[in-house]
Amino acid sequence: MLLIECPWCGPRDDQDFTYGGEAHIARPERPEKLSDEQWGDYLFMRSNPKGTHLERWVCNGCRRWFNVCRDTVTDEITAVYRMGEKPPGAIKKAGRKS
Amino acid sequence: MPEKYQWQSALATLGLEARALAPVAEPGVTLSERRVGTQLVIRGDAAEAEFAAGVSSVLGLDLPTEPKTAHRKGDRTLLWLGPDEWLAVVAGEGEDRLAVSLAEALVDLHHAIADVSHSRAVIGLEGPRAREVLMKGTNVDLHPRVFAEGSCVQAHLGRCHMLLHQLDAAPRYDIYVHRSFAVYAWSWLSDASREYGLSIASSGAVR
Amino acid sequence: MTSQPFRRLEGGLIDRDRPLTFRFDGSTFTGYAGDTLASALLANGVTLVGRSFKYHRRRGIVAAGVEEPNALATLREGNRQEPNLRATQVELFDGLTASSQNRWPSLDFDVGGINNILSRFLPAGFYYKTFMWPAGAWMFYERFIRAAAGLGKAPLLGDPDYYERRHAHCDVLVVGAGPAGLSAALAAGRSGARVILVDDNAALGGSLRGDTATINEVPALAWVDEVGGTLEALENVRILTRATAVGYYDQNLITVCERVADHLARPDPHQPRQRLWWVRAKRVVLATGAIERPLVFANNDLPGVMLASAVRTYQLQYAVKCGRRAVVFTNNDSAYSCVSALMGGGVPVSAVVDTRASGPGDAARKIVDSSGVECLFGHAVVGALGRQRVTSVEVMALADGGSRVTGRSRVIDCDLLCVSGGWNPTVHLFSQSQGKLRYDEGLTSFVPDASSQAESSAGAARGELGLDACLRGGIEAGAEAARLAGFTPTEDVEAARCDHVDEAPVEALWAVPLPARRHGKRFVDLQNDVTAEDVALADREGYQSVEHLKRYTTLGMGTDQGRTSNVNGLAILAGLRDSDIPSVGTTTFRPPFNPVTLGTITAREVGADLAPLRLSPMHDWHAGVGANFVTVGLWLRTQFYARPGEAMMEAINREVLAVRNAVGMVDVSTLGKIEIQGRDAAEFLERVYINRWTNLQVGRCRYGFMLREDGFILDDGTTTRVADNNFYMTTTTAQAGPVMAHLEYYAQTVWPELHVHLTSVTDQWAGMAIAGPRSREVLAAACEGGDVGDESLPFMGYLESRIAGVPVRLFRMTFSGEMAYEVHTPSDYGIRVWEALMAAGKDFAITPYGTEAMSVLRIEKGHVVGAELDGRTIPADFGFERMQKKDRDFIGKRSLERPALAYGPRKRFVGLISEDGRKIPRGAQLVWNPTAPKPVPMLGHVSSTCYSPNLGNYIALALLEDADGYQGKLLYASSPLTDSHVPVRVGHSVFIDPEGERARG
Amino acid sequence: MHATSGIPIVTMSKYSIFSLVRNALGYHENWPLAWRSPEPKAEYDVVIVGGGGHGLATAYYLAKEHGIRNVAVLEKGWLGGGNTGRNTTIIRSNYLWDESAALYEHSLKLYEGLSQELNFNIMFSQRGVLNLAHNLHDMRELSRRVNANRLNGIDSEILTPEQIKAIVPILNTSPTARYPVLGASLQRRGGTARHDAVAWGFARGADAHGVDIIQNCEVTGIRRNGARVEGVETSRGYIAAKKVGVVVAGHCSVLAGMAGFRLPIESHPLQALVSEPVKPIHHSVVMSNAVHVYVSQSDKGELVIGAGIDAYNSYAQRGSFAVVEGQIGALVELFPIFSRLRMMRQWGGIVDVCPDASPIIGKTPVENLFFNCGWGTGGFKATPGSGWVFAHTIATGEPHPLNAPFTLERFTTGFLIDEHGAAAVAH
Repeated sequence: MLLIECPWCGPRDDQDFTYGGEAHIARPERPEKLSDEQWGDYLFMRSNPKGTHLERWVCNGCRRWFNVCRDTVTDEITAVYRMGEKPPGAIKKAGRKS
Repeated sequence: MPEKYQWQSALATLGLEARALAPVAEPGVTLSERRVGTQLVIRGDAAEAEFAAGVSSVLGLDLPTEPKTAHRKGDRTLLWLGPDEWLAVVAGEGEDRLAVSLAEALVDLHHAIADVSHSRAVIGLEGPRAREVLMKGTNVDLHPRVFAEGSCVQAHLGRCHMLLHQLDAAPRYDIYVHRSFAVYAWSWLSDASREYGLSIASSGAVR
Repeated sequence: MTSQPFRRLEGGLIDRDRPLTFRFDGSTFTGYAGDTLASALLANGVTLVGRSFKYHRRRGIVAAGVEEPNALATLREGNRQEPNLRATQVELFDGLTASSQNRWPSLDFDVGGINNILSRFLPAGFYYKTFMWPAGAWMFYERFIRAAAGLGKAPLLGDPDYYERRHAHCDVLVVGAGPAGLSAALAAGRSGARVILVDDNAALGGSLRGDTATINEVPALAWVDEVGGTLEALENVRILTRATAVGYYDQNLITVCERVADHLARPDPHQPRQRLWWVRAKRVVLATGAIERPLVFANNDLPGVMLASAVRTYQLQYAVKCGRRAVVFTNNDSAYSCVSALMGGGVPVSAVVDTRASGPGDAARKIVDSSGVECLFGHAVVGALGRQRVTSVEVMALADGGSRVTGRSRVIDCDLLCVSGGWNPTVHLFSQSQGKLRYDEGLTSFVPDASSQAESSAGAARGELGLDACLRGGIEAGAEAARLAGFTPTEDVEAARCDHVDEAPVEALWAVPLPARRHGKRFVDLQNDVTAEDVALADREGYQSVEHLKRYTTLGMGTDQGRTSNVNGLAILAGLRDSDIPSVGTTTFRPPFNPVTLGTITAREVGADLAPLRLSPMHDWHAGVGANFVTVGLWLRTQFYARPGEAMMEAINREVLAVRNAVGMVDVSTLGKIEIQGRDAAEFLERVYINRWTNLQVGRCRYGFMLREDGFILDDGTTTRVADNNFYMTTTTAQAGPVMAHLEYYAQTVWPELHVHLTSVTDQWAGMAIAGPRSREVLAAACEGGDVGDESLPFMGYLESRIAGVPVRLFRMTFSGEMAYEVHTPSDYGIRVWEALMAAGKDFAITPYGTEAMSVLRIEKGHVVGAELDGRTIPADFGFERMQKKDRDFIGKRSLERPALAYGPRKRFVGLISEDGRKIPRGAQLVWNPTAPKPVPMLGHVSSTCYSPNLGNYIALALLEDADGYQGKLLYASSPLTDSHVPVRVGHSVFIDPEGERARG
Repeated sequence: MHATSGIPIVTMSKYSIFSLVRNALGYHENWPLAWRSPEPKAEYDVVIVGGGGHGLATAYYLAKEHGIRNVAVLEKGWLGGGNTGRNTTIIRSNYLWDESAALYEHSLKLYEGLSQELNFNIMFSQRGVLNLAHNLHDMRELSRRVNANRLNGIDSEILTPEQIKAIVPILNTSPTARYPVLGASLQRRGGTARHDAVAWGFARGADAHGVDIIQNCEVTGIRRNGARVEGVETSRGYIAAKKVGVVVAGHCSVLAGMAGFRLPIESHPLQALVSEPVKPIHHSVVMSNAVHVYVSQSDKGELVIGAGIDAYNSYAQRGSFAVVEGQIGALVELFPIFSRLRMMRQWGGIVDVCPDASPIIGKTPVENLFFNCGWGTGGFKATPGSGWVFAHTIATGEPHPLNAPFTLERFTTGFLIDEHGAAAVAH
């Protein structure tokens, strides 16, 4: 069972958090300008990487959303950072195709 | 209509006053229904000096900015709920005017005040085995080295959500649960306590 | 009642002053406090304890601990019956009843024994090759196979005991309280770290409990007691005995099953039977010891063939002689201490058969030299002889590095054969923690290699088998763990001293070859009856991956998880494939290390506590008048209020008519309520709702739809502008949680720049809807001051007032289609206000109604609920496309423009009226011709259906393709389930007052 | 017995009671290999990536139904080592939507003859699958689904608590239970099969038709020539292929990445466990979606228990113990007598979940590269049907009508096949 460190409440079992999926998927500024393909991509397409994954969780204690960098193979959590912050230097967003 | 209906707490249905009459020898745990008074959720930016000052001017308590801590003076408590969220609990003097005074103090600051006095029921839990009982239902570390007098935390208790506040080293705890879950929380706590000997204390006069 | 013929007169750790009586298979025996069921049975000379899984062969006790494959018994009776317990782990208590398993009619005469005679035709995986004809006959054969399989019987009654969960946190968790574990706990505990020490057994000491060694110049057990005392005295150390660490999960979560009351006939009142500890540890020290391997030779499953270490433990710890005359068969030195234990305990040893031509090391050699036991080096036991149990063994010389046996065979009489094939470190928890294993040629076993979590192994668990190494390794591991957890180990802690014993290395012999032209069963997995020949067959047929071997032969799949068989099987496979063991690999060990009662995993979250029941503030009132309740999500709500002698439908119809013709009141406290505050509150609503909000005036309410980003409806509800920057949102009961989460997500992660604060106030407010033509009069009578007429409280208006002296929020909105109001008041006043309204409504015959009547009223009015908003519908399906803002974005807008949602053939919302007055079946599908050949084309489905007392007919709401095309037409509401196909007329979804005049009054 | 296919078997010694006896007399020393372990050839007409049940079935039907024999199945580990060997083996076809129902029903029909077809006993046991309803909402959804099933010609019925009690006497049907049992749907033709046997049977059958099954061969890259696939890089060298079919539950996003596109899929842990073996006590399959637990009893006597998926992405093949705890709580509530039985072994698999909980079977942005993925928790029951339609799609280059709706494009157009409604994508 994951031990996740809420930036405010500290470490807790994963059952005290809710998962929010892949992080840094910005909602398009002007959705109406997007093609169906682009919009479908935003809605559904995910990198789902085997390895480093940047993801969102919300703490069921303080109810704050934040970002987690976790290895999806080892479940090791290498970083936790707040909404709006950039992932810590070394970490690249995995799986992204341009 | 029977008088008991005129004002009815979430736990009234359990008839706790009657149960409190039966004393238990050397209880490991004592449970009680607590009447804490007015509860307000206060939202705002702790970094704004005026905000912190405004709140403490009304409550006479410093704004706890350290996560999972509470400040308490007499029957006034200010608990940290989140980086921009607090719960003010005030009984007695000034209780009814609290929301208004706060709104005045914080006017033209980005803030929010919500009256949640009826949102949560409060269960008092104390006794030498009180910590053992809680550790059956929550995975938060309550060891005195990390959770002591003045600590508070929001976590799950069994299958419901609680706001836990440690009042002293006895240890004595206040457990805030959402009103509609109060009966569940109470029976969960009393079941979990039987192993250690449970006594039920009177909640004192109905307010 | 027999005496205990095999019990030694003195010695051992049993309490001869506390004799205990117990029953096994109906016979009564006695044992002593401190016995296990196994040691007590052996003391009474009971050697046949079970039948094997597949061939039903006679089996006896092999081991003394968690690795026992054979001695599985059913314990207790009635509602406390529990199957498949290892006799070697069951603490004896007075009155214990146990019975053997997997035999019929009796252990001694078992019909299933026929399988043994037929065993030649039942090789590994035989069932994959037959039972296929005639087609579909498998289920016939399967019945017999199922009946033959399985071990013990499950109880047939509910469990009278209860269980606990206990969360715990510590700096250092030490698993195992043997020499290494005790040393580790001592080093860590002295540093001030929070330490939890867990051990499987009732007392500390582990292997030292059956050992004659001296530590710090005192007997080992004296040292154990001293260290135990020291640890007890440390406030930062918690010791758990009868506690097995069973699961090792991510980030150092270890589950520990504590058997609180299993050693008692029944738990004391309020005492849990078992407690599952969920331990989060900063560091873990695994001091789990090692498990002895058996040797694989013909008939090695005969009762009387036992692990040498077990024989020694029974001899020394339990003062039990496992036989009258022994032979010891080994490939390593450890078994020689068994020789001395046997001789010292009055059991003559006929011979020591050592596969090593060079024999053992000096210490071991001393033992045999002094005792004059015959030693056959470079020899092996090629077969155990005997029918009921071992009566003699056949010994031959080994040749060609153990690849064949040679020379004349010699038969040696004995009724006890002690075998030792080397030792396997107990790496199960380490393996569970995702640590990598390494094969150690010297030890001929797998040992921990790289850790993948904050963990280290110590002592025998890491392959350091010597006592001195265990004591030293334990201290080092404990100190290191404390240091890594942020504590400073004290200087004065140093390893306890004991003599070092020089041992000659173990020499692998994975399976004793069969003499030429001989066949015989050489068991690798005793519990699942897997032989060396089965392993060969799997290899021959291509099941060559270790996992295939396991799955094809069931090797290691038993309740002992292959503790004594995995490595032997693996090595035999490697031999067959001429490859080395590491390249064949090892199987992964999965939790739990030892089987865990389902009850203790569930703990107290059973029955009523499985999930909370949420109660309305007015619950006591409803209960007081005898309401019928129904669960809606976690809530308990009033379904209807039946009067004495009134049937459900009668009550519902009465309640519905009361609302349409006079006035009724329903408890709507369960609606979700959210306060939305801040200067951007209105802008926030614009973005989350499909319709317009910035132009909503203070003191007015508005109905709206909220979509998910994929365009489907998340929820509908009414939101009121209480003040400029303060909105009061209501959601449906079911979606209260999801909507709050949805709004929080967007407020925090998508539009953090907006100044808006959300607070859930669902529990703050009791809510009641008062509906019907007379509702305004009732409200007027109840409200103190302030009129509630059209001017001050128009349709979709909001007003703050007082009822019965307490504050209330009044909303003029309708769900029933009648003139209606919602009254919200702080929850603790709920009953007070409810009763005040009932009193005020007395003269107007106010009628309380429940969810059923509410549902009928809304169906008559064509209002949608969860049945329609099932996560697959969009506003246009209900004719609300006009509500959607054209000029600006909102959540889900772009998705609505995708082909499928914009111009795909969508099912739309319609009303149905029963054509012939028959009930429209629940969940019916709409078809043109119900008797058409299957698959019958389905045009849509009935989402909600009811009897309308106002229309005097059955009506329904449905989603139907080409809805406009079918308007006014006849279709069938088809329910093959109830074999009813009801003709229905398709019409408008609003059955009553389509113009909505009643609501406006 | 393959006369129906019109294609003679290359090599396969028939299994039967007679061959069993014959071999017993030879101490079982003459059994042939169930399948060969050939070295990969330089080129194949079709390369199937993934040696699980779906991949092996695809290869089998390619050879048998379409006569395409120059086929290799590449498995990075051991046959059936993924979800095939980790699932709880439930087979049913009572799905709500026509598209799903048709696909799963086709699969169920194939299962009904599979042991004979493959001459390998997969132990398909049609002991019936019950889906419990615990509240009025469940009952309504159940009725809707069962009615749809029946009109689609799929056997399905709803039982009263009394009828359920008759089939599952040990089920707690007390009206005062926290999750009372108001009713259940029953598909009598549903049941369980031996998961390993399905993989082994298809492997042996495919091998007999000349398919090369290559284990311990991991695909590390997908080589394209412009828009068209031309082969795969593997741990055992490059293998050219005219067509490539990818069936790698738990890794499809990784393979898609190699081919240069993304999928609407997230990989989640799905956990399961077995109890110690006990004598027969539970003869059907009971599922409860409301409390997320399902249970059957294996022929060995173990209770086979499954849970809902873990919420977070993972390739770790293990999940949160809290999920297991919740699942067992529900189980003990439904079956109070299980409280004293013991969990013997728990494990996890990786399930690839689509937003609409329906699979993707068909073409990809890359020519001659086909994907079959996104089965979520429902893959095992679809094994033969999935292989059958995928073989057709690869052989003809066009989807069979049965899998035509299950395109990748539907996530652009919005024509979803939403089997779980309100539980769909949250944001």
